[in-house]
Amino acid sequence: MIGVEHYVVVSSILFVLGVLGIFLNRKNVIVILMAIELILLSVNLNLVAFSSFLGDLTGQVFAMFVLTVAAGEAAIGLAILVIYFRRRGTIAVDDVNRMKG
Amino acid sequence: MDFVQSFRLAAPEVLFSLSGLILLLASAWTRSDRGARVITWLTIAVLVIGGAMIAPALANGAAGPDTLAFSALFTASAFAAFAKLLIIAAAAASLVIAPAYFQRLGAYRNEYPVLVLFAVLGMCLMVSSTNLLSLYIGLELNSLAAYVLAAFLRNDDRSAEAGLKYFVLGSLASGILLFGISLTYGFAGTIGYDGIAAALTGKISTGAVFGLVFVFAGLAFKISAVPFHMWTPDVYEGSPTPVTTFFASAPKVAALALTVIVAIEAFGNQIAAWQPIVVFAALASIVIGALGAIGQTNLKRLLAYSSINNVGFLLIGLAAATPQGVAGMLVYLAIYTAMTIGGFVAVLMLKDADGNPVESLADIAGLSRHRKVLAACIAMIMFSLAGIPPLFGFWGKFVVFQAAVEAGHIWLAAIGIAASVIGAFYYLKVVKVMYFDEPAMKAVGHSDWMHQALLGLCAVAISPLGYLLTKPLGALAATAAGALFIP
Amino acid sequence: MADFPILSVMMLVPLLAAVACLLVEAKAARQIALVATLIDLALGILLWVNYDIGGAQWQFQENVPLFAGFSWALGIDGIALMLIMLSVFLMPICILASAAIEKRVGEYMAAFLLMETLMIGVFAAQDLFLFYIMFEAGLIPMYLIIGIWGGADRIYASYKFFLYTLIGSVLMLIAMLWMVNEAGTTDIPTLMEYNFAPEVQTWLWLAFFASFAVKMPMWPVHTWLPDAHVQAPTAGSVILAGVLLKMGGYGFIRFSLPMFPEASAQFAWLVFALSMVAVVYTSLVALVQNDMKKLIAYSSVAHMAIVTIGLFAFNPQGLEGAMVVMLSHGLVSGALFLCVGVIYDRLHTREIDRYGGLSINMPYYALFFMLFTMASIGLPGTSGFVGEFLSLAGIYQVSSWVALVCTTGIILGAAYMLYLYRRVAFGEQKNADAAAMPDLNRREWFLMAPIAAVVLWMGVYPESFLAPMRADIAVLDARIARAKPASDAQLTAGKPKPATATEHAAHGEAH
Amino acid sequence: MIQVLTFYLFASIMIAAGAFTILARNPVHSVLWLIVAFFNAAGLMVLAGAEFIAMLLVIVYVGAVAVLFLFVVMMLDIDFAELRAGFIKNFPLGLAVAVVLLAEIVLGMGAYRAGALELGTPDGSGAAPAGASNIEAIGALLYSKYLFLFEAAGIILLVAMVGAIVLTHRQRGGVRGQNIAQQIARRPEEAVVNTQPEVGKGVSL
Amino acid sequence: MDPILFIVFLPLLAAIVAGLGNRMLGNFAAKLVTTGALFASCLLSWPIFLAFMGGTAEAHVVPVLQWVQSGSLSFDWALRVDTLTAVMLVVITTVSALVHLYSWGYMDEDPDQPRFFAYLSLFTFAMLMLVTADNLVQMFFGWEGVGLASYLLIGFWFRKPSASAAAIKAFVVNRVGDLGFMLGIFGTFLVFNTVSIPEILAAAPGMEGSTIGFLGYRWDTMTILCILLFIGAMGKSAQLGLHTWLPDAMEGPTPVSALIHAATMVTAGVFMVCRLSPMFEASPIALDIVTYVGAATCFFAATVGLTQWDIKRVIAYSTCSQLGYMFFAAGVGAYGAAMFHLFTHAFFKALLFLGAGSVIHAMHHEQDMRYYGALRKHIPLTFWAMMAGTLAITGVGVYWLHAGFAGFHSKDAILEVAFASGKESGMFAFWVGVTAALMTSFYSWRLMFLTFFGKARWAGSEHIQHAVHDDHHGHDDHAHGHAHGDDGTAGYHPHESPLVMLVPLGVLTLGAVFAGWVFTGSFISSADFWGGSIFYNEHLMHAMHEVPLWVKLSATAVMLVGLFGAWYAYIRNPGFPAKVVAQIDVLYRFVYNKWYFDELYNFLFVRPAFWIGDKFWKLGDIGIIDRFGPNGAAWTVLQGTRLAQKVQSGYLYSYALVMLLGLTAAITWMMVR
Repeated sequence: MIGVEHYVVVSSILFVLGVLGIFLNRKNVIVILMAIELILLSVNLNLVAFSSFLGDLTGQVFAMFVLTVAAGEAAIGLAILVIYFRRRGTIAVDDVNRMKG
Repeated sequence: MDFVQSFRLAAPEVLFSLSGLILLLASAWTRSDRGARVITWLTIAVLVIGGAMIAPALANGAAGPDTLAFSALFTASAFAAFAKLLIIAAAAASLVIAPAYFQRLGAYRNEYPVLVLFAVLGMCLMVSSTNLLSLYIGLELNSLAAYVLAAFLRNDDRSAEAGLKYFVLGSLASGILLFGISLTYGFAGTIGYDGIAAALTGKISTGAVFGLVFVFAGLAFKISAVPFHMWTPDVYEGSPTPVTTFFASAPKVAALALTVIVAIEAFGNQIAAWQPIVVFAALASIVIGALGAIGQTNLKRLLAYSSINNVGFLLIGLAAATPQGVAGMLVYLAIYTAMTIGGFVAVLMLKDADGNPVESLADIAGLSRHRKVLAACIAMIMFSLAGIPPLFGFWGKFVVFQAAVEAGHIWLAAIGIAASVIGAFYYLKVVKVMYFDEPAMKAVGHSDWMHQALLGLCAVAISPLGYLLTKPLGALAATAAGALFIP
Repeated sequence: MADFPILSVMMLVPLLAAVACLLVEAKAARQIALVATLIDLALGILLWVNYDIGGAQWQFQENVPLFAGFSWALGIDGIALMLIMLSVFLMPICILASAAIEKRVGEYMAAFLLMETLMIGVFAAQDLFLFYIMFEAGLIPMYLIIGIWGGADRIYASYKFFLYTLIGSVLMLIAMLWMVNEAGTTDIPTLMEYNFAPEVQTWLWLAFFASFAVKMPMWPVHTWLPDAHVQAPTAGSVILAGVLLKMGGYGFIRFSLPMFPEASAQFAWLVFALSMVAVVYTSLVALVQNDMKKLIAYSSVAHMAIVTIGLFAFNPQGLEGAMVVMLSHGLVSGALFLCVGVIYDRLHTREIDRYGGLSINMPYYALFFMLFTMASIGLPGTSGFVGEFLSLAGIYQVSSWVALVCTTGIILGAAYMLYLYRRVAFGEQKNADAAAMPDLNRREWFLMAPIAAVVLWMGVYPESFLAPMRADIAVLDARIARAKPASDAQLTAGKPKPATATEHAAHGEAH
Repeated sequence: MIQVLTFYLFASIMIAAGAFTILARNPVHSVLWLIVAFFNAAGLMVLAGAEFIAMLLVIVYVGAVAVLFLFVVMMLDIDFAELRAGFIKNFPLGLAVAVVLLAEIVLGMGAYRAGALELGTPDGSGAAPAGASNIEAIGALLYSKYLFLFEAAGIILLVAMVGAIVLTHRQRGGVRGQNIAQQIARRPEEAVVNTQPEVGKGVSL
Repeated sequence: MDPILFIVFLPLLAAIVAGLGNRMLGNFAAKLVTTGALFASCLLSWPIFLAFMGGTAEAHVVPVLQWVQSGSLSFDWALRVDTLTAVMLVVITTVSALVHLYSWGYMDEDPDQPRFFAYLSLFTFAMLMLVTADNLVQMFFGWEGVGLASYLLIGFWFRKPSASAAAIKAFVVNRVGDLGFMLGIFGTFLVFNTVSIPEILAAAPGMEGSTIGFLGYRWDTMTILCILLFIGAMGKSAQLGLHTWLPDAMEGPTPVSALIHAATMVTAGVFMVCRLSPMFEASPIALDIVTYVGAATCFFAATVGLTQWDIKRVIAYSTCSQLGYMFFAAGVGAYGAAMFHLFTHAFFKALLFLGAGSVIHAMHHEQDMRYYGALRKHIPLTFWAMMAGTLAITGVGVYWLHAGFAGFHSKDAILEVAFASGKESGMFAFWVGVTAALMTSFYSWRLMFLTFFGKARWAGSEHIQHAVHDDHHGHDDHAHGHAHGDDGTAGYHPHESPLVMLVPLGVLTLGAVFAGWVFTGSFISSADFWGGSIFYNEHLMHAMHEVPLWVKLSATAVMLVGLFGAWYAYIRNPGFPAKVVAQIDVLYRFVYNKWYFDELYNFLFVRPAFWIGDKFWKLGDIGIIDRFGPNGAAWTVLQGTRLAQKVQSGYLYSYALVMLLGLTAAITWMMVR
């Protein structure tokens, strides 16, 4: 049978992939935004799995909220990306480096 | 569940959301600078009214089940009230200084105060949260508004970059927090703080521990504690100064209060598990904050590191994990808010002859020669941040260290306070530049009375006169902390 | 008199004057500062006159609870009285000595007046944290004084001064927090009678030591002092050497000894070792200095070492001697810095070799300089001798080695001070500009003469200064008696002796 | 058995798609891989009995978010050829840390062993009423217990919307709106002016 | 009011008036005030002395002012008057008054006269405080006070580098002795719980045999205390080892040398040993040490005196040598003899110095005897005064008549008592003393012959040349005839000194001639005279009269040998010394260079002190403490800053990586804890 362990492992892998996507990437920022979506997906998977195995719907409700917020977040993120691109004409991660030190 | 009762308890939040909506509508029909000012002041008025509505809860020391509203998703406890009052004060202050700044750049928009108001609403939800879901919603409401505010000067390179960095890293932090929440939910079976506290007692499963770690990591980002602080200098530098003022004060208060709530209420039975994390974060923040600040030449960036440094001291209060510790932390928070707002207002007041902002340390050389009062205020703020008596900043450090010592963490206190000397180095540097160096005569522009009044208010608060506040402040903080520690 | 809050008033007068100085232009600021310090001096004299020798241990007490178990508690005993007198006595002189300051006079005067408030506060505080606040707050005005009105290398010096002393005192703060937590009170007199467990005393003592040793300063944490002195303006040096260093000694006598007697005894060897090194080391270093202020600064370190050994001798001679050394050093080194200042104002250099033969064109200056030089090397009849003699007499009863090594200070001290004097005042007039300098003017007479008078007074009739402290020293001596270290003398009787001699021998053993 | 097979199928495809999302050189491909991952995740959720969330995932993410991504990718008109490939210089360190993290999560919790996880015991407040479908149960919970937060979530979306508009909405310079009233009120005598310009003076319009 | 108050404080008052009045007062007034005060003191002192001599006075203490009271340590300003004090009073006030007067002439051309007279009076005050001390601390006050005055007076001509160097040397070397003195006082207080001299002396005998720890070793109590105190005496009285300052002190004006470095201050050590004689009596070892040190000094200084060319230095070494006599006299227990020699020595040595001063004055500040000669005719009065002094110091007298010059009585008594003591140290001292007496005679007569006899050798002197060729300088009347250029006079005509200088010479001549004869009975063989103010060894005094005749004659015999030797070497056969010197070149140079003490100390102490000081400063303070302390901390912090800034690279991925690292670290910590 598929236990909750399976879900946790899968979502953990997805989580780490998402994290990797954020910091292994130097090509463009959009991929980073997608990596964030992956992380949120892993969280949702976790929540749903736990909810299911606990027999408690709170997790699924939570997942719904996460989905909602994620949508809003994506909108804002992309908006910021757009204005950034307008100013700088690039979205390469390597170029997001005006401030440091 | 009495809905009326719930609305009564959450009246300030309801007020904020309704007035937010109304002001948003109003702003759609006003386009002039004058209109923007009106909306700003209306927002401030709303905040003040909200504050007035919150104050009684603090004065009464509200605590316990009576403060719960909306299916126990919300609490109007004294602790929340204390944090909210600070948040509101900080937000109002940052709004006061905003119009002048943005309008000079022609970038002010009616949505700005509304976004701040929604951010405040989010923070109120955070500090009133009773479970992980309301925590998340509040946090995200605040964060989303914050991302927008950071990038508000959309025609400015630095502002856009600040927004981008803040957004990406903030989202990552949210992801980490959420992952922790999901684990906690799974292993505790519930998302309510009291339920989690009841479930996680004694020896707990590794999964729950990981949940705890992830949750704290997510929160550490919000309070910009080391090693989750990396965004802070860049975002503080890049954001428009009024926004930075806001970031450094209100959300910090909210996040710290939230961290305290989570640590004490949800994981109150696992102090041994999170204490090392907090201790490490505290000491690392003190040291890294100080080290980072020393190399800075930009005042905003310097203040950003200073805020990291201060967070370290604040966390010492939490590390004590006692009512005294939390009370001390609240006192420090209040003082810190005054200092940091004062600091950024002072930065805002530094302008060259054309009214362009002056942010570089080199440009304020010899400031004390031509802007005596301003320089004196900055010097006071710096000494206060360094925790040198008789300035009030000392008192904040004093109470958290006192709490740490009382709780038996003498080594934590000793190391922390010794590391504060490193911090003194860069605060002194600012004073040195202003007082000892030959005048650069850059920051010659004058600022309006609003800034001056605000800076004056902050300066008076952190001056030795501030000690007059210690008694009421201490009493209120103790009340607030007491509300949190109800078994 | 009983209800008049004289200590608070003494603190308030300079504070208000400081604010006033910030608001007015230079000339008025000078006058305000002078008047305020003179008022404080008058109040100080009033304080002394009204001090009831042999009366209550703590007098002129004020206590207004403020918050969090923390109160505006002031009160003095004889020890504090003397140090307050030193402060208020030196302040008008400092103000007068600042005639050469031309930039930012108002701020300068305000900084000094603030210093005065804080100095009085340090010595009068009866609340542990009030003491700490005053103790620490003094850093700010001094930092500004060095940094703004200092010499060429003032930035480094001011930083060093500030951070060095800060790191010492923050450790003390932790210890204070622990003590208050343990004893449940912030009241200094109560804490002075509180018995901490010996094992915790060790740590508390070390924490306090960190602060006071830096402030004193003791070897090897003394290096901030020469820099600070050299760079500070004349009056800054005077107040630094005159009063600020005394805070360290005051700390030992007020905190370390009565609060942690066992730990004090336990660490006496450490203090002795550092002091012995300091006497020899810094004296030799002073010998090779080319900068007058640096030389005097190094001599201060050596003198302060005499204070520390006196304090840790655990007997009345040592304690009283240490106090008198502190008072005397406050006057004498202050006066020596004034002497440097007088010629610095004329020639703008502190380099010894630029002077020479000043006895020819500045005979009265040379006379005062000689007097203070002699007082500095402890010539009997001057204040320097009484303290040094008592301190060393005290320490001899504990350890002859320490006494021997520290007494070499009188040789080395004579060597470097007279060498300095020789190069400045004796010899041919090498430089035309130095030879053209006029003798003391009237203002400078007002700086020098009062100090000279007090130096001689203290040397000839120290009873005036010892009497107010006697009872307090006795109390302290009784308090620390239980931890008193054994003498290395261990007098053993010879063959049977006449009765009178036996009695003396018994006394000898008891001391 | 089919369930197990299905799980592994969905799971492996999802993980692979996730990996390709972050590894793809072309952002358009990334978005497409992301969509694949979402579909498979929805499948996993269905397997776990959360069909409403699964559907929501498909509708919201695939239907809205992913398309938004695609839209932005296209809109930004990025020269993909110029995007540098490759990874950051401390790639090995990052990878190692990530692997360690994963190993710790999995091994630490003992999640590799079936039945190793001891989940908590829910308080029952979120239990599905007997007989109610998944969507019904969630709806009941959402509109009663979590109504407050549901409203708050609405505000989040509002903020997101306002924020996105504030940031990206531009009042294009030079674009003039039509003023009908003015057009109608225009009279010929105002529109046409006869002038007699002096030599070298020109006319003012 | 007790006259002692006037005796002591009049000079102080005068010093203050003259010193502070300085230029306002003018030269004459300053001189008058100080000299007047001293004569008044002197006139008040003699009655006291005579009263004690006559047995009509009682020892008493005049309290002045409370000084210090700290715990059981208590001492006051008080003036003690007893026989010992009275002896010192007359010596000090008389010599001082005469020197004041003499200085009117000697210092006539100096622009800084008020200062000089103020210093002289100040010195006298300090010396009087020393001898009237009732407790050790007041004695130390006087001790240091005379040190200060000596420093000021040696450095009076402060423009001369050598003078200011000598002044510092005098002060610092004295301080070495003072270190011992101070430790002695501390030890005394520790043992007796008092610093009052009478109480200590009363208790001292009871301490015999007791032991005390000092520097980690056990010592006999009284021995260690006495040794420590004696180190003080060695410093002030220029005993071997701490003598190096005394010859250099001749940089001061000659009246100063007469007063301080011959008659009074340098004898303070002897006075102290005598004052504390009951203490020293309690420790045979300490007494032996005093004897040996005294004898060694006596011998050493005499050898050096043989070779010096500077007239004042010869007399200075002679002083040093005579102090050795006094010390070994005290060491063998004859304190009366020591005090007597102190008394007579004060007169004849002051006389010699003032005479030398007169010579120097006449020779235009030339001090090198090689450029003297044939002065007998030119300055006859000075010659006769000097002759009296020489006769006194060499101890000319006739045993069978019991008559002779001052030194005859005192020196003979010392040699006899040394022999009579029967102690090993005493015998050593006797033989050394006899040898030294021979040398004393030789160098004293050498001085006389070189200065007053033979041919004029003035031409070689730069000072004389200067005076001759520089008429307008003020010494105008010395140079008349340039024609006499080749007779060695360089045309220079020395003049006898003015009356104010000759009167003191005359008075002192009387002292040198008669002091021994008049007072020998009281000082040496009268226990009543001392009245318990010093330890009086009845037995020893008897034994002294029993010594063999050859012992009694030995001093006279060696005096004659010395006289003959000097006559042969410097009058009869002037080339002889050079030949001898050539024979014993190494030894000569060793002695001529004062046994290389200065070089040794320079090598052992002075240069290392500067070197170590420099190293401590540059290597210790700057190189180690600052480098690894504050600067090192600052450097570390700055490195940390650099690192922190490097990590803060501005790149999103590194920020994320740091977050991930933090997270992983926390997880790892949780797993392994």
